[in-house]
Amino acid sequence: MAPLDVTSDSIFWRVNDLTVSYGKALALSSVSIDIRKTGVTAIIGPSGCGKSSFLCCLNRLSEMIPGCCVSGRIEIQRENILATRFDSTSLRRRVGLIFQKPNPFPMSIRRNLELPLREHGMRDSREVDSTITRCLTEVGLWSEVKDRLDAPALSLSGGQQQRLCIARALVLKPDALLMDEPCSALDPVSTAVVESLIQSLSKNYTIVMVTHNLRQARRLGSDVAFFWMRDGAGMLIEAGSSDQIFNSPRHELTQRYVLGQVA
Amino acid sequence: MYYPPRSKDWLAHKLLLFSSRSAAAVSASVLVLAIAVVTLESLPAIRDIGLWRMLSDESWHPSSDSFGLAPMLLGTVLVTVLAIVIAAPLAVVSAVFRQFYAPRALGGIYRRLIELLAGIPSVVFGLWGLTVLVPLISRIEPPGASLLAASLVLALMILPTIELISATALADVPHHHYLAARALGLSREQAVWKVVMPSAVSGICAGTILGVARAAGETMAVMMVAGNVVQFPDSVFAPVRTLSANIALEVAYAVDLHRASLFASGLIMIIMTLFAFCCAEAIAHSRKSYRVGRA
Amino acid sequence: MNAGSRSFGRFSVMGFLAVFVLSVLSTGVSATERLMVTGSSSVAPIALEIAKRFEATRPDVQIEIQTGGSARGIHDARKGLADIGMVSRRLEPSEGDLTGHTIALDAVTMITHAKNPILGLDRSQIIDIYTDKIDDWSQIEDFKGPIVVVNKADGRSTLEVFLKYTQLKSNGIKSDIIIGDNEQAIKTVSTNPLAIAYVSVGASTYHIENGLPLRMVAVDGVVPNAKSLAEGNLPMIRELNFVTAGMPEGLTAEFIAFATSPSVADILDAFYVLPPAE
Amino acid sequence: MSVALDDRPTNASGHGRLLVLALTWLAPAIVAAAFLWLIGDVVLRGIGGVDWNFIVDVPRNAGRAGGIAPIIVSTFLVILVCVAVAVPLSLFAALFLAEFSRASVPMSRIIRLSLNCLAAVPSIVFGIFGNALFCVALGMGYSILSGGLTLACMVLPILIRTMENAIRAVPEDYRLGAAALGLSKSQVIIRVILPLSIPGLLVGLLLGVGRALAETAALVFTSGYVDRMPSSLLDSGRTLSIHILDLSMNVAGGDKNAYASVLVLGVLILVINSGIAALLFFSKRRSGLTS
Repeated sequence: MAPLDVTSDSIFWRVNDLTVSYGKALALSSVSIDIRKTGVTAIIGPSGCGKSSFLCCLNRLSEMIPGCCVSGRIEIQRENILATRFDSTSLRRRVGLIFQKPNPFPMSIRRNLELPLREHGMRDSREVDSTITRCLTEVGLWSEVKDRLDAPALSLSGGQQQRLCIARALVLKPDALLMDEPCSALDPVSTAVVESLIQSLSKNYTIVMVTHNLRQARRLGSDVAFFWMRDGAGMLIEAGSSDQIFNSPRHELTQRYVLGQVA
Repeated sequence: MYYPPRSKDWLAHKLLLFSSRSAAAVSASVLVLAIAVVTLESLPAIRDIGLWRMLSDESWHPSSDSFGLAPMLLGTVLVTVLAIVIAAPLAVVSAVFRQFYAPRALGGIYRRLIELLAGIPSVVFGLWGLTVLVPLISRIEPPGASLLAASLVLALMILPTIELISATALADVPHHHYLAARALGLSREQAVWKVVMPSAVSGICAGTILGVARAAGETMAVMMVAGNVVQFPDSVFAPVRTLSANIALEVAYAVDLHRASLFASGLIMIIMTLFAFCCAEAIAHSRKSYRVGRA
Repeated sequence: MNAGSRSFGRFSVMGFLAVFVLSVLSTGVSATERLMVTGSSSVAPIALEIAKRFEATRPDVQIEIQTGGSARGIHDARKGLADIGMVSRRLEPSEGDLTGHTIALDAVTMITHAKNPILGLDRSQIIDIYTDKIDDWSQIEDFKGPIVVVNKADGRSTLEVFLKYTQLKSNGIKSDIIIGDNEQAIKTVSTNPLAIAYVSVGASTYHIENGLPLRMVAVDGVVPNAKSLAEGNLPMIRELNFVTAGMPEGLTAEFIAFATSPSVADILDAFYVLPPAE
Repeated sequence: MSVALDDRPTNASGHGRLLVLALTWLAPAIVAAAFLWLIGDVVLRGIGGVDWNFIVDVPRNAGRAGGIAPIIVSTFLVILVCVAVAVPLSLFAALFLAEFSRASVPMSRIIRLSLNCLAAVPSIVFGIFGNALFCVALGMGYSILSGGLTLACMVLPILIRTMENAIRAVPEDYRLGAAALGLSKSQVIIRVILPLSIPGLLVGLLLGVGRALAETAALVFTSGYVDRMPSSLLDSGRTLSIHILDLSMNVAGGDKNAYASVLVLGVLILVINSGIAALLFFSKRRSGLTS
């Protein structure tokens, strides 16, 4: 609807007329948006407005959801990632996804990070170890777990688990990270830790984050996209820089939403 | 860090898909194979004797060209019905007891006991029936090996199945139905039998039908205690032979037409159990729609 | 190494397959020759003893004995499922494709529980008992209780011998318990004082000597014992045969020759059966 | 008003209620008594016959004396054959049903229906089927191989059902999480789903083995009666259940060893059942940690 005012080579995703439906139910209708490289694009909007569906399309995880049907175009470097011949697994290697609920595998901490590396063909053990160390350091978990890498990942606290999941996505050196309400299952202290982590990651990675928390969107987001639901189907109302959306929204709905006047 | 795409991965996927597809196909075709083999083996009997004679012949004397399965069909039905009549009420009341009456510890112990029994091999029931039950019944009315002995042994065997399924069906009825009934001032008995039971009855029926199928198909335990005389029994103390016992007793030495007619009775058993299975399915489905309809 | 080829599933498959193939191979590799003998449960115990002795002289041979009744013996020998069929009756004209080798003569007699005071029965009494005209022991002797008639399943050769003797039809018999093997008849009678059954003299003598509470009843006044058996006075006599499809060859012929030779005479004695008349 | 209240609960109860209450306690008492009688009998009659010698000796005098060593070996071999055939087949079939097809697809509905029907077929029918197919048509004779294959056909439905449930029980989170890391479908299955469902798969395996251990009717006419130590899979072998059947039906004076064999079989089944309980307990505890 309202493309961001940027030149094309600074754009990571170029989404055009994206429509998502589950069976006969329309979940997202005709979304067009450009998402800039680096920085955090925060997606806000009420529950059920298709934010998570949108996120899942960006790394084509949508195809794993039974009954989910996607149409439209999403381009990365001028290539349509929704095309059937596009290799979705290599796409997901470049675009990590962090879930709302931390979901480390019920294995050891080390194994959680090792699994994607080994499966993607890294064979040298020293390289694996150094990558693990680097990524754990990057998410600030290294000092907390370096003595118990073989402990079960599920023995970590919620915030630690979520940071482990972020580390697990980072070991593959992705270009972008998708985050689906990454802090909503965490307590305030862990939330603060993860938020500052996101902030530091946003310097090097393109991050798209769904959030219900407007203050979080304002704090972290460089760009903000506002989704709304009309007639049961989600749609994009307005997108722009964080400053613009929060301070001078063009759309009346946006204004009322950021002021907390509609639930 | 982009790793090169790997063609091996595609191969692994194809391999996995192929092997799981073919495994599924093979597993599904076992039923077809079993029916085909049994039908093929029984063809001579169907052709030369015919199904009608198998039902109408007076008795079973393969060596004198008499192939009547009717006494054994009746035997199977009688043994099964009697076993269900004995087992089902005991099992259902036991399930009610466990769900609504038993103190926690006692209920737990009782459940363990029932689960233990569900795992006892049928030949053990047969052995016990033969060495304990049959001599006891023989003291009342010889020969002991009888319709009654077979039904009692079968009742013991299927009781755990019905009990466990009934208890699950009772536990599936939302507890607030029970509480609401008690809040209306109904007694525990009224709440259980008038409010909870109607919702659980289809589950209990499904369990009972499973029990029927198991009882009708059970072979060894029945063969050991039923006496195996081919006749229409005139009392519960009379010996009977069931279809399955007939097969077990004679298939080892039967040849030619005799063997084929035993396979034909096996075919009849398959048809009977598939019919029972379809009934159970239908009941289970009706229960589902009932639930959904009310939700 | 790729993930797929290290699959957990296929790993176990390979393990199992290895065990499997090894076991099957071991059959082929092992040098033992085996002989399959199936059929009559009356012949089986005798054949088992003969086989043990034969195996002792020929360690490279294994003889498998399976019971299943005479009809099974005929069938398996004819279809090649067994090398030798055991048949406890004379071969019938319709079985001319088979060659019979009589290994012994056996008598069938009536047995009761040892507590039962009946000592003898004649043919008409036996017929009456088996047709329910006599249904209580008190009608014959001072012993109360309904008679439990033990009969064999249709098609068993011991039943055929019994039918021939009584001239009854299989469908004319009114029984209370139907059993399969001889051993089951013995077990049933030994645990039920009211029961009566017909089994071979050899098997019952063996079990009586081993302390089972059984009694062989005199039939038509002839007491079943070694003497009456040897004199051929017992009314229900039958042949115990090994049958083969055509003339036996190789190991089969060797075993049959051994089984019909004097070196097994003591085994026949032990089972109370007679060597075949020359 | 007070009349209405009075004549409802009190009149309806009284003697009738007491009767219902009494029956409710009586029925389980009868059931428990019958079963304790049975179990007591088995233990009391069998315990005297079981000692070390009974386990390691060969049966003598048709099983009246001696032990059951070859019978235990045959039992394990029959189960080994059954497991070797049924487990890989069920594992892949379960994978197909859980991962490669949707429940609504005709193919998977047909497979499910066919398996459910198969589960309802009486075991004696499997016995004659196995006899006709494996022993006669395929020429394996009465052998451990025939018996094991027949059993494999019989336990297939229960194995597939439990294994499918085990695979489905792996939370969707892990499946999506692994896919989000760019793992291909086969990698997700092999690296994440199968390892995580191992306890459930083992439960299925043990259920199948338990069923196989208890089986008699399907084996009498396929694996045969021979009580010698088997030297290959093509030998006939007598399993524990058949041994019990034979001792109780055909061997006068065999009851004591029949009961002793029941005890051995009972111990094996108990071990398997506690294995199942332990696995369920541990996997429940683990999933408890996850949530």
